[in-house]
Amino acid sequence: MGFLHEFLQQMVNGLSLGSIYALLALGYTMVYGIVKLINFAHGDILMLGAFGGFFVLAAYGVTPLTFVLALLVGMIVCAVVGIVIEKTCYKPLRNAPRINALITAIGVSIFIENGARVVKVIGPNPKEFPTFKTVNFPIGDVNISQIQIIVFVVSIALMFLLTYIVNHTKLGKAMRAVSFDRPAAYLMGINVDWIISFTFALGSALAAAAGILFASAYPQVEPYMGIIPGLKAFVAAVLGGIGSIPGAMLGGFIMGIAETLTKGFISSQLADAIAFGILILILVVKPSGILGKNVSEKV
Amino acid sequence: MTVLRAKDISILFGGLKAVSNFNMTLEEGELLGLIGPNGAGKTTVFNMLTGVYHPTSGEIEFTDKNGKVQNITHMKPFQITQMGMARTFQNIRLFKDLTVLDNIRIAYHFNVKYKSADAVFRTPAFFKEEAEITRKAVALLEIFNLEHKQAELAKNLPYGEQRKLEIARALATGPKLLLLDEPAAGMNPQETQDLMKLIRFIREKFNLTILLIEHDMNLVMGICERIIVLDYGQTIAEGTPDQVSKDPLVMKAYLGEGVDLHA
Amino acid sequence: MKKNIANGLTLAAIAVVFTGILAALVYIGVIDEYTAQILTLAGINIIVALSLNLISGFTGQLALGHAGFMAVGAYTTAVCIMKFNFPMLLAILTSGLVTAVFGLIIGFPTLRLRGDYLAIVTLGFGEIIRVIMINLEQITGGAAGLKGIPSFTEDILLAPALSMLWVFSVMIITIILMSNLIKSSYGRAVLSVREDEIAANSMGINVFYYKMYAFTISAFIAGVGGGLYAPFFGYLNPTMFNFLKSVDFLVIVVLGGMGSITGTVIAGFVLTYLQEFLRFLRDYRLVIYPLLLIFIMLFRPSGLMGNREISILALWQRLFKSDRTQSKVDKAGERQ
Amino acid sequence: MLKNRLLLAGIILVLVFSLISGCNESKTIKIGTIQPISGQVSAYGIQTRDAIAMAIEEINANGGVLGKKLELIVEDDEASPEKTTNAFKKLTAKDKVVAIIGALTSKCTLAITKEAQAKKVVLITSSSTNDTVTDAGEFIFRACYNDSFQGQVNAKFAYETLKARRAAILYDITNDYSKGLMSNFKAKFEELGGQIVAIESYSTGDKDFNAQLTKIKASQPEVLFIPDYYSTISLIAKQVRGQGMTIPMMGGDGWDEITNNAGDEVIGCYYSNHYSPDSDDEDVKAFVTKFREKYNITPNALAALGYDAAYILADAIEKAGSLDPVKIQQAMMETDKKMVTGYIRFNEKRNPVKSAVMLKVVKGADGKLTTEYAGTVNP
Repeated sequence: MGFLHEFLQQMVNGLSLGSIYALLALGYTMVYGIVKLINFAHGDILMLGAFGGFFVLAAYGVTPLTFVLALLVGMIVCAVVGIVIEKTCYKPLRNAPRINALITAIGVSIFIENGARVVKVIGPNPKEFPTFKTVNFPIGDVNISQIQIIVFVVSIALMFLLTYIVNHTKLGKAMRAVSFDRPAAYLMGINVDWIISFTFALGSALAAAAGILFASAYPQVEPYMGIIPGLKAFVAAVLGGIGSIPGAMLGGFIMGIAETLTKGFISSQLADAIAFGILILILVVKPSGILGKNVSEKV
Repeated sequence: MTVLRAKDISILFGGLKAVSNFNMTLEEGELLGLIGPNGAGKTTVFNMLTGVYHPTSGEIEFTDKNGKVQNITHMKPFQITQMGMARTFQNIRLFKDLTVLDNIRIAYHFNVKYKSADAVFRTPAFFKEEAEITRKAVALLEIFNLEHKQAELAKNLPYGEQRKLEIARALATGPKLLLLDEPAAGMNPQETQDLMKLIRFIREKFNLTILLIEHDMNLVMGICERIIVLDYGQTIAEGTPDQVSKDPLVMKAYLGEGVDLHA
Repeated sequence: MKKNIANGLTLAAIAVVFTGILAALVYIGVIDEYTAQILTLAGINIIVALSLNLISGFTGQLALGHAGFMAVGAYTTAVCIMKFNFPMLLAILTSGLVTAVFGLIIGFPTLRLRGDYLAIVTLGFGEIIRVIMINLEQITGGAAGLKGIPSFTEDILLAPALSMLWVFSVMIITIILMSNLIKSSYGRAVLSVREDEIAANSMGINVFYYKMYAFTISAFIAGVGGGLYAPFFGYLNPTMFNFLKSVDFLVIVVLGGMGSITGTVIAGFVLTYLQEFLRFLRDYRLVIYPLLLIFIMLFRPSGLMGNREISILALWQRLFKSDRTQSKVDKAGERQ
Repeated sequence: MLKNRLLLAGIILVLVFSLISGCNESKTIKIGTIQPISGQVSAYGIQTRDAIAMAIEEINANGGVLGKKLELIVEDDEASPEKTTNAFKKLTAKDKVVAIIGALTSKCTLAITKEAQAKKVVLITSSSTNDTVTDAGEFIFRACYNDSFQGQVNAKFAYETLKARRAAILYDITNDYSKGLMSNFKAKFEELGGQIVAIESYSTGDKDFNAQLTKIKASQPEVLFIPDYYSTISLIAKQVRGQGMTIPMMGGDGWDEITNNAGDEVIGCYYSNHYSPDSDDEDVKAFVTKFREKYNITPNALAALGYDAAYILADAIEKAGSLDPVKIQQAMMETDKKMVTGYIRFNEKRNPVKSAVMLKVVKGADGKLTTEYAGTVNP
């Protein structure tokens, strides 16, 4: 297998991984766009979503229908969790110093992880995630598994759906308004609290979907599974321009591809370091990200 | 002598021109008012003058404490302050969780001579200069009648005193030019009267040039010698209070037709 | 002024006597080795937590990688002693300096931006440092860890007392120097950055510079803490400095009160002791910490102490000078 | 005011008392054990502790040691070296134990060996396989074989039994256990004349191995050595098969329990282990039956090792005839006994000299995965 084949293979792996990062990055970007908070717990929502899917698939077996059901259940459960977190932990701190909200977000994140560990049904030990039996579609020497295709297709579909919601519905318009200028949106009669909750719900639902896709591709679920994807998705969001939805998608794919290429051609050890290297580089060169706008604080 | 000169400054916010081709000169000792309806771009002008925003085009020149003309268009706020321009904010920005005294003392920091090591090891140089800073800060507080509250947290002061403290803090940086952003906002007529007296007093005492943004017409008309009127990011009138208040464009922009600004 | 210096000297004297007595008690066995171990560990935790408090509590910039700084300090000390035969004090100071350089490198790109990025970048740094330590096998022993680091003394009977003496001395020096710094114009500059960056800027404070200033000092202190950690434990492993360790420090700072040195000291002792004491809770303990963080932020964001301090001097005066009769009554009460 | 001061005084008094509270002569022989009862590897720690407790119970039921009952004091170290050190200090300074069984992971054990040696505390670890664990001195023992032996066993098995000549390795670079096995496998396999065609690594917690596997596949190995724990193996195995590789995989004792935690992908794979719970050996049968009865779970290899460690220690104390650590140490060196995990004698480095079992993963009659004996490799 020559260099080109290996490169193409790694690109395929990267696209599949990147689409998951992109889904997750969307949640970061939307929440940041609307409440200017890094939701550290976002990666853990991915974990909860994956477990939601796990219980459905473990109970009803793996068929295309149950898979869709798992996606729906995971997304709904996480949407609710997202709203609960927002209402109980973040809303009271909306006017507090930012560092307080950040610390709370860290607390929520660790609470979800360790809470999952001590809850009997989840527990500390990794569980095997029921998934489709791998079927390979070789194209030349490049192997594409049907799981990679499912991951890619479902992610793209969800991204289209989100783009539609944000750009072409009344709710989306309201979201953009709140993100642009919260007090003004409030004065225009938009129920700001409701829109913020909705944003959390939407972001969390996408995280749940990302979790189930992630678990299908890497069929194992455990309480800490969300940390690393969460961090990388955050980097993706910053890379694309935090607050920008197309930016998050682009950033996600770049991160996925960068990671697999690093693993494939440089060193697997550097994969995480590369992620943060990219973050630092982008912060130095263009802090607003690839597609982000320069926004200065109101004085 | 010209203290401040803004030449054709404009700024874009996401394609929207918030201020366009704004020109202004400010002579030493002058008290200039900048007025205009909400959203006219007054605070944006302030922010450009003080380095919080940088204009998309145009230049700003400032004659610093040493009489040197500096191009401050792309300088940072702290550099501009150190040259002798101080400001207050429309929505008070005090160091809320620090004491009244510390709020003032912070303003003396950029002139501090002793080094971190003097502070850490408590050398005589430290004690000497700290005592000096405290003495100056208390003296300044006395002017504003706040010396008896020096140990209170800034956030616990009543609103009017917070306004005063912010002005005191700006003065502590030792400016030659003071920019006041709506200092009378939220004050009752009596407090506004007192504020007018105070502004006149500090202007004399500290030999200041003052640029003032204000909504309260009584205040503007009462103490400003010259007024610039902004609307939609452009200057629509300039002149003495009398001239400006009779300008039909101003009346139209401000309150619609047929309103007497002296009312 | 003279009074200030005199007060400072009294304070230092009290500290020296206190530390000496404690170490002596450990040496003669009145305080057993296990208790000494926990107290000494608490001392190190307090040093690192103080450094975190400087950047997060006093400067308002959330940093999540102090375990990483500690790791840099710990490995530097170990290498300095083992490879280059540095004397202990020089090794520990070197590790502080090396860590400060790391602080500069990380701070420079991130501190110009809003505070949130520092949190993520320091978190990433903490993780990357671990990867680096694992890969630098020649120097760090890799994943198997670095063993056989010389202790403060090779005399097994003297070791606990001497470790405690070292750690407590450094802790007390850190407390004194740090509070001196905070209560100076430089400290006020740092505080103004926390309070309101824009206002600080308009007061002539170079906000970026003072963030870097605080962050670098913070890294230095954390490095010194790590530098004490290496000879104290005698064994280093990259996994000892994971994210959860950074969170431990954050919990100490938040519980004690962001911006309170006394609070950090109290919380440091309490939480280090509790970690041992709460072991019966097993994994449930892991849930208590984050809950503590959330509840403090929601209901008492100022922590135990807020940004107030207990001054030993003031306490001393209140107890023994201002109302002598009262304190006599109290002492009588104590004896019963 | 007064109330505050009284409170303060009270706190000080309590602290002082808690500091000077001493200990008194006990009628039991105290044995300490340091295990990760909580944290990442708590599943192993709990089974080991249970097995040790079971052994101690049996010994006490049979009259104890030196006419006294053994008392087991368990400390949790959360698999953190820092906590291990604290626990060690507590056991030696506060509880004044005679000897210590532990810790479980190598990094934790390594954190205390130097001090155990200096203080002359007999320390036996049931499962720390890192080669250097016993380097600290004559007071440090272990009940398991070490990484280099296990790596060699796998290499020998791959070369001689599987007749493989091209081997690839995928290992966790952040884990000393995985690394130790990797380097020893490589050395032995090359010494035997085989060729290592690819060595790839990952970090603990990684989920995506496709990039590494793509490279491994390209090197066309005949066998893939993956020295890690079962939870990671099940994940890697899926991706190995997903990439269309059908070669057998093999690994060390970390694979223990793989049959309960992986899918059909691991059928036909091999791993070395300390014992097989399905063995016909009488000792093994008795141990497994009793453990199942007591704790309602099949004991894993670490449990068996913990059980053996407790017996090795108790026998040595009995033989020493005193609680003098030097005498116990000497008695330990004379251990020569058939136990659950094999026949145990210590070599000069206080490592047990025993053989390793190679197990093959197969599909059982009930459709579940199980293991079958695939051979014994002697040291």
